[in-house]
Amino acid sequence: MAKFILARLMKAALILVCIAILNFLLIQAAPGDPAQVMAGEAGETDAVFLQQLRERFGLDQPLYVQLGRYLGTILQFDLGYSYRQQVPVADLIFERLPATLLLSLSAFVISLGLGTLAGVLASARQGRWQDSVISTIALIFYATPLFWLALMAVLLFSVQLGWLPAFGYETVGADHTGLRRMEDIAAHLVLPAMTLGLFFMAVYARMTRASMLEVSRLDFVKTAQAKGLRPALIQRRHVLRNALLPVVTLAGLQAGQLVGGAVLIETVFAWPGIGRLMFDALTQRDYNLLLGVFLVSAAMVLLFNLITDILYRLVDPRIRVTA
Amino acid sequence: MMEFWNRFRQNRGAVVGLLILLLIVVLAAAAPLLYPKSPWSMVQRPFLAPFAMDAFPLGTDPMGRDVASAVAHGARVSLLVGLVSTVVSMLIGVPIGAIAGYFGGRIDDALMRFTELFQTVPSFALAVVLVAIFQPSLYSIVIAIALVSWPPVARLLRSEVMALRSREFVEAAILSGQRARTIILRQILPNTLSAIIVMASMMVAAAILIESSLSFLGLGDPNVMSWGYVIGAGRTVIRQAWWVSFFPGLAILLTVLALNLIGEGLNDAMNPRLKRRGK
Amino acid sequence: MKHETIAKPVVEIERLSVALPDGADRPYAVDRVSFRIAPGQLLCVVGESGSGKSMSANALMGLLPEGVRVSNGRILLDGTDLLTQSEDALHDIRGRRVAMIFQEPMTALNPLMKVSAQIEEVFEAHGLLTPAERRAKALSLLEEVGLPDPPRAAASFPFQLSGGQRQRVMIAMALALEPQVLIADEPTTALDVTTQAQILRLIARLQRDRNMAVMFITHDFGVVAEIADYVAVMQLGRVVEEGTVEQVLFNPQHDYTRKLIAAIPKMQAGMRAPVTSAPILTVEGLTKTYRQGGGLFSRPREVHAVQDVSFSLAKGETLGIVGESGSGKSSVGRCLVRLQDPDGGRVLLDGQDMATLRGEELRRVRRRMQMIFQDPYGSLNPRERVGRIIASGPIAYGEDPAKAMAEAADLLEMVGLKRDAAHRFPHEFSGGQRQRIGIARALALKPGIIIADEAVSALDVSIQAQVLDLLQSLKRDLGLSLIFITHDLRVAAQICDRVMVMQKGRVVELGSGAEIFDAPRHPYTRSLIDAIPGRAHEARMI
Amino acid sequence: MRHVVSATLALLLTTALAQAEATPGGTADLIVQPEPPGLMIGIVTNGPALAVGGNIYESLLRYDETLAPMPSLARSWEVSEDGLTYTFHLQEGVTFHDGTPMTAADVLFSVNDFLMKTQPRHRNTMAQVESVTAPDEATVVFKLTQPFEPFIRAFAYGTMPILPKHIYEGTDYMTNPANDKPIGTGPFRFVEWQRGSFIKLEKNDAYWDKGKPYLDEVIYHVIPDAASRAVAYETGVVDILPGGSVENFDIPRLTELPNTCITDKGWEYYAPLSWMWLNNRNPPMDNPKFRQAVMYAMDRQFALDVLWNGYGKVATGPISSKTPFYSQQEPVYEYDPDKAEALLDEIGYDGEPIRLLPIPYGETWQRWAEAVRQNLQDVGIKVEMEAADVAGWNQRTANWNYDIAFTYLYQNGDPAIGVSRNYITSQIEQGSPWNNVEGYSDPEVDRMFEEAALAYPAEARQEIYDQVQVKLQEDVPVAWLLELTFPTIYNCKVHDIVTSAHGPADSMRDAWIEQ
Repeated sequence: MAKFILARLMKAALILVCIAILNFLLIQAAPGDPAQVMAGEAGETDAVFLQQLRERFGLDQPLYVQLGRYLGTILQFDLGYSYRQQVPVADLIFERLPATLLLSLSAFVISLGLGTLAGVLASARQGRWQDSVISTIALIFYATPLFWLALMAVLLFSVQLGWLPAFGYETVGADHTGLRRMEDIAAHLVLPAMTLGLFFMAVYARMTRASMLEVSRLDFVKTAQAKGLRPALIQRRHVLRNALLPVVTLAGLQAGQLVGGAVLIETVFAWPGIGRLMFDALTQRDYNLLLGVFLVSAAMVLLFNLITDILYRLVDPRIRVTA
Repeated sequence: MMEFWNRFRQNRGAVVGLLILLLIVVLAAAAPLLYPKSPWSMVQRPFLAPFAMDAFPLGTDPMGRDVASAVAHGARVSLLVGLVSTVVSMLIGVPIGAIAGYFGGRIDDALMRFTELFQTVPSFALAVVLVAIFQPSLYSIVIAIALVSWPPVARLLRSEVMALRSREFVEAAILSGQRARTIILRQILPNTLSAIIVMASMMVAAAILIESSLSFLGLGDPNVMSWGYVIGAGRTVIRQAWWVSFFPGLAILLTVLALNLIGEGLNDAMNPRLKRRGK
Repeated sequence: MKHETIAKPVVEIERLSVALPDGADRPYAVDRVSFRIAPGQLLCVVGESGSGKSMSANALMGLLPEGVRVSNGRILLDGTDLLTQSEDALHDIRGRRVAMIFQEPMTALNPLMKVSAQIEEVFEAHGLLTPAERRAKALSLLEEVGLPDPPRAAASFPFQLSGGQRQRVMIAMALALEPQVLIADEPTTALDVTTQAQILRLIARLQRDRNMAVMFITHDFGVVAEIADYVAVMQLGRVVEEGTVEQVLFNPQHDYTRKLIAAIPKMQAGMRAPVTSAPILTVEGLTKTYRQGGGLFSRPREVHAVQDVSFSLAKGETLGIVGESGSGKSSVGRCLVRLQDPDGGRVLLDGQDMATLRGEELRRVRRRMQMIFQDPYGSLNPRERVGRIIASGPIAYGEDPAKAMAEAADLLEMVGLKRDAAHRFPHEFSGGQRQRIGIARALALKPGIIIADEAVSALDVSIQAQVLDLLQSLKRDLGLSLIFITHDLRVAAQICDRVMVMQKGRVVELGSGAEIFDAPRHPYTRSLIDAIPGRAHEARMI
Repeated sequence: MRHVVSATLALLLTTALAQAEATPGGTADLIVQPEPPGLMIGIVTNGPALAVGGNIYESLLRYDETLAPMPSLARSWEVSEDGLTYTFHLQEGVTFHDGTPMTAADVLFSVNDFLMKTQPRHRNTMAQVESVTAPDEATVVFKLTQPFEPFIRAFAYGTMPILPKHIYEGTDYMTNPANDKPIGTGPFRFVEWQRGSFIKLEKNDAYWDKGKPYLDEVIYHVIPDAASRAVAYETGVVDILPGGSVENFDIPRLTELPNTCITDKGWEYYAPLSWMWLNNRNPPMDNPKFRQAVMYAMDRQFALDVLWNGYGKVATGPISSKTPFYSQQEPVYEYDPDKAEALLDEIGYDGEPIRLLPIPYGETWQRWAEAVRQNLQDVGIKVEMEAADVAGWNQRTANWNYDIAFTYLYQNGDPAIGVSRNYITSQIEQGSPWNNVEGYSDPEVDRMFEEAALAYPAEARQEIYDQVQVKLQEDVPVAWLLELTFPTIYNCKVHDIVTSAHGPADSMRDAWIEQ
């Protein structure tokens, strides 16, 4: 197992370096540079000012020098400085990381929990009205634009009903501490986590249902029936465990994607997360910050993939030997 | 073919999906006839509520533009973007997956590492960056959607081709002297068609969603009226004029729903494995 | 060993009909079938695929697939009609009074659960024993079914066991609650012949010891001869003939039964004149090793599939390669035609070494050696028309397409199909017909050598016989050399001039059919031959 | 129209309530949009930085809504008869937030040293200055090389903030750690900045203007989505929506909420004026008749009413009516599509497509570009809309890679500072989106702007500016759109948020909350 993890980590490092290089080059294709953006915002500029900015950011160097320098810094586990904010990129990212992790993991837990539950229910009642209702709802969530759903949720729960805060991570200025603060954050978390979770919930529900039905047709289920096991036990012990294997794979893929993939939800709910940081860095051409966000979210993806694989190896004895 | 249709027909959802999609396609095709004026033209007072005037059943937006016209013309764009970007991602994903699956070994390794690179960066974030970098236009949107959507295609194709590669009819083709290209094109790809079609129908749906999300973030092509654009334009006024984003949102929902229903129907119809029969 | 029993039957099936859903190829899977089994009696239900034999077993178990239902009749277990029992009562009966084992030991066990847990579950399902007792019982059951090292087996996952061991686990599971009735649905079909013999012996022993009623479903008359007390022959959902083994096997009355028995290849090599013509193919020291896995840190696992195999094939000769699964027989065939690249050795085809050729050269030489595959369903591209399937070889070598298509039609006639078959798709044909198409395809390139890899193994016996006849006559007419790879010694005996026996990648014996089958020298060859079911009774079957 | 009336009413109401007694205490919650890159406004001078930084830093003067100077760090000042010497007397007892007293030395350091290195606009202003000296700790004297009437309006906090010498002297200004914890003399002190979330300031107890500020805390919220910002106001999380915080479409709805006030004051100094760059280098924009056609084709009143809720004014020419030296001159361009078509016929416009580049500052601007596109297409000009984000827009305009491009610029209190830069030949230089981007060049205009800048006193300048406006309005180097104003929406319990020509951005020093 240790060998396996080590090998995977080395592969991950290689992928990260490739991503850094590719994205570095990709970003160069964007029109404008951070100096121009900052000069533009200043409302007044001249050649001296631009030159000052570019020198400061090292943008006056040839591209390969810049790339070399960048790779040099990331190989020292440093993400460099944000051009625009003059703060280490790592600080900016790690400042946002807890919020992002909180949001995405809550959404993840909600979607995985409710989704598989709904999927199991639907498959158990296959062809009956419960199945139809769950499948239809899942399909609708699956087809609904996420941001639209988010806006509707704000309209209903915050503006109309006033039950939940509409945006943000916590009530600013309230200076809550301890339990109060946790309650406050939890209240802020409900809407974004739910809306973000709903789509994936639909995905998991559909997948679990399909997988359950598929596994139900396998021979060993018949064996279990022949043993005289009650249907509920067969479902739980034999079908569910096998049916969850593909769900685990998907969950791993999506847990990784959630970290950097919540741009829309973070925007609508003003959630101070990584996704928004990326979007801002992008429009501000804050190259180092953008690359940093990409690297961190890619690292998250790889990390979750690794966790998935480890889980998979724990759950499925076959992998342990053959892989 | 008839048999296929019969099997497809048994899935009620799929038939409903097909009807919805047909309706939307007809709407898209007839848009220039139904609404000959540009959907951008300001034809009535702003914020006209739906059903307030017979000529404007879906009301007008904050600029006094006809929402119904926007929905009709938007259908063209959304369907086009969905379709073209799916085709493009197929054009990337199918060859990569087929080559990786057929030749295996190092070629497979290299291609799959390459695919992984694209899968490691969160896909919507990558789409946002690509569109922003190449500046929003139909081309950049289609390319961006295609670039983030092809890896699953490649993976699907790879696994399908790998499975087919060891099938006896492919080995027979190798023995009968057919070359790799012929074998891939004539023997293998036709057998992956059903999987590709099912995936494609789902991907068109996903592409429409991505396009609308990009527009929501202000990354749409400003020259075309797509559903995503209309929602993006209507979202700031969603409380004064819910209808502006509601109707195109509904249109997206229905289209995506229809495509997914059709995809499922196709999957059932093309996958005889699910047709259970006694021994 | 066979004993007429006068005991009261424990299972009585009376005029049972099982209806198929609308749109199936026939209305009833099982049509007014009746039979009875007494304690200590073994009933073999025999028939070809689609005869309804499995469906009757499933009906008895109350486990019919969805959409399929019993439309008529009674299933009496100790006098109570199972069809009128509640679902709850049935749960109680399953596993406790009626148990079942299946054909595929690979898929019939839950891959994620340890063996012991899967056996213990049987007790749990019926609320018996404490967990510790269950564990102890599971262990003793594993011991009883003859698994080596039962504690280790108990702690294993199914994939860690061999096919035969898994089937033993299935049997242990079925026996856990000492059921009155055991249903065995083709339990040995997926197993090698030596393993099959062991499992058959095991079932027979357990049946005797526990005085169980056994319903044994099989397609193999050899197996029937080996273990049955009583036989029912089914065809298209009906029982066409039933009786004791004596009656049915040795004195069949029904035409269908006679036909089936006649089709069984006889285990007689017969006296053939040795083929003396010059060798067309010479294989020297062929070696193939598979490497699995292996990455940055782990060494790949190696499987020596073919080790130092040498033989030659004369023009017009039929060479049989026999062995159990994993013996390397198929790998030899695939290395010859270079579907796999051998790691060492030479394959001399008319003096040219095929083992090292590449690209265009390989392509040119390879057309002289063609292959017939095992799976009639997998070996034809479902999306190509039959004519095109046959003609694509010649076309690939530059033949004019129109001419190639005409020749394809000729070939179809030659293999006993109609010319217009060329315009149809493979799925419109039966398994036997498809195998004929496969033969036509192999012939299209006018090869000198044909390698038939388990070419008749997937076919029902009656079809099998026809295809073998076809191969024989084609070989004679066209002067072909044939390499016939099979696990079935009867088939090999019937058509091979010489036979090569393989075990674990090595050749253990090579000789004429008569030498191998009548006077085997190697103990492994002997054990293979001894394991063939029904061999002792062969002479008495017509 | 209704909006304008209600706005006027609201204004009256505020004025009336302003008479009430100010009560100390409370927290003001505002929006800052977008999140500023930094708060050290000696280095970062974009709008959001100035909006927050205005509470922390001060300059020598403030300006009232007619742009007349008011005391700030300078208690009083004199300008010599010849207009060459400006003498400022500093307030007494001013300390920086770290307790160090602010003296003339800090002023000299800021003016002569720090800002010369960091701010291009300051470098421009100082081109007119011969020397800056401090005769004593509380006096600063600026000597000019020639009379420069606009100079008195150059002492705003945004252009000349007074920075602490003891912290910056001898360090690298750009990377000084104090930039993250800004220290000024302003009414509020920096407390905390949670990036992506909020910036928190607290009352400066040692503020020199005794009794002020009234508020205990000022919190600027960062909420990136316009709709969410509106919700933030509705749910009471924020009390003040400074101009530009919410989409214009939302303004009418928000103003109808109970207890909501709105003011469009506080934009007099910047006097933002919007126009479209017409790239004079490319045909057919090189033809004045085509440019005039563009002016006639546009329904600017529609844009004002629908997109800007009637706040603002249709621009007549290069100078905003809020800026000194504005005068109403002919020709003015009314919406007249027929005339536009006639002009296009006259020059034989062949339907060659024109690229239109909107400015990526949000919904309203995008909608506006769409409306203009429709206007232009209606008279037969073929338009292709392009899309660019802020960086892309900056690059395209700064490098002249456009046909027609939206923009808006601040006039910064004087045509010599904020207007001439867009029309004179010497300002044609690639790399800046704020100079003569359209490439218009006319020796006479160059001469007039030069003379007008240096003429003294004001009356002499007015005469020349009258002529310049006529000339430019005839030539239409750019297509002027609207004089903009970004109204501030706020809860009526908050008072006195606009007390200068810089509006709420100038600090919350006078604001107070009804208890």
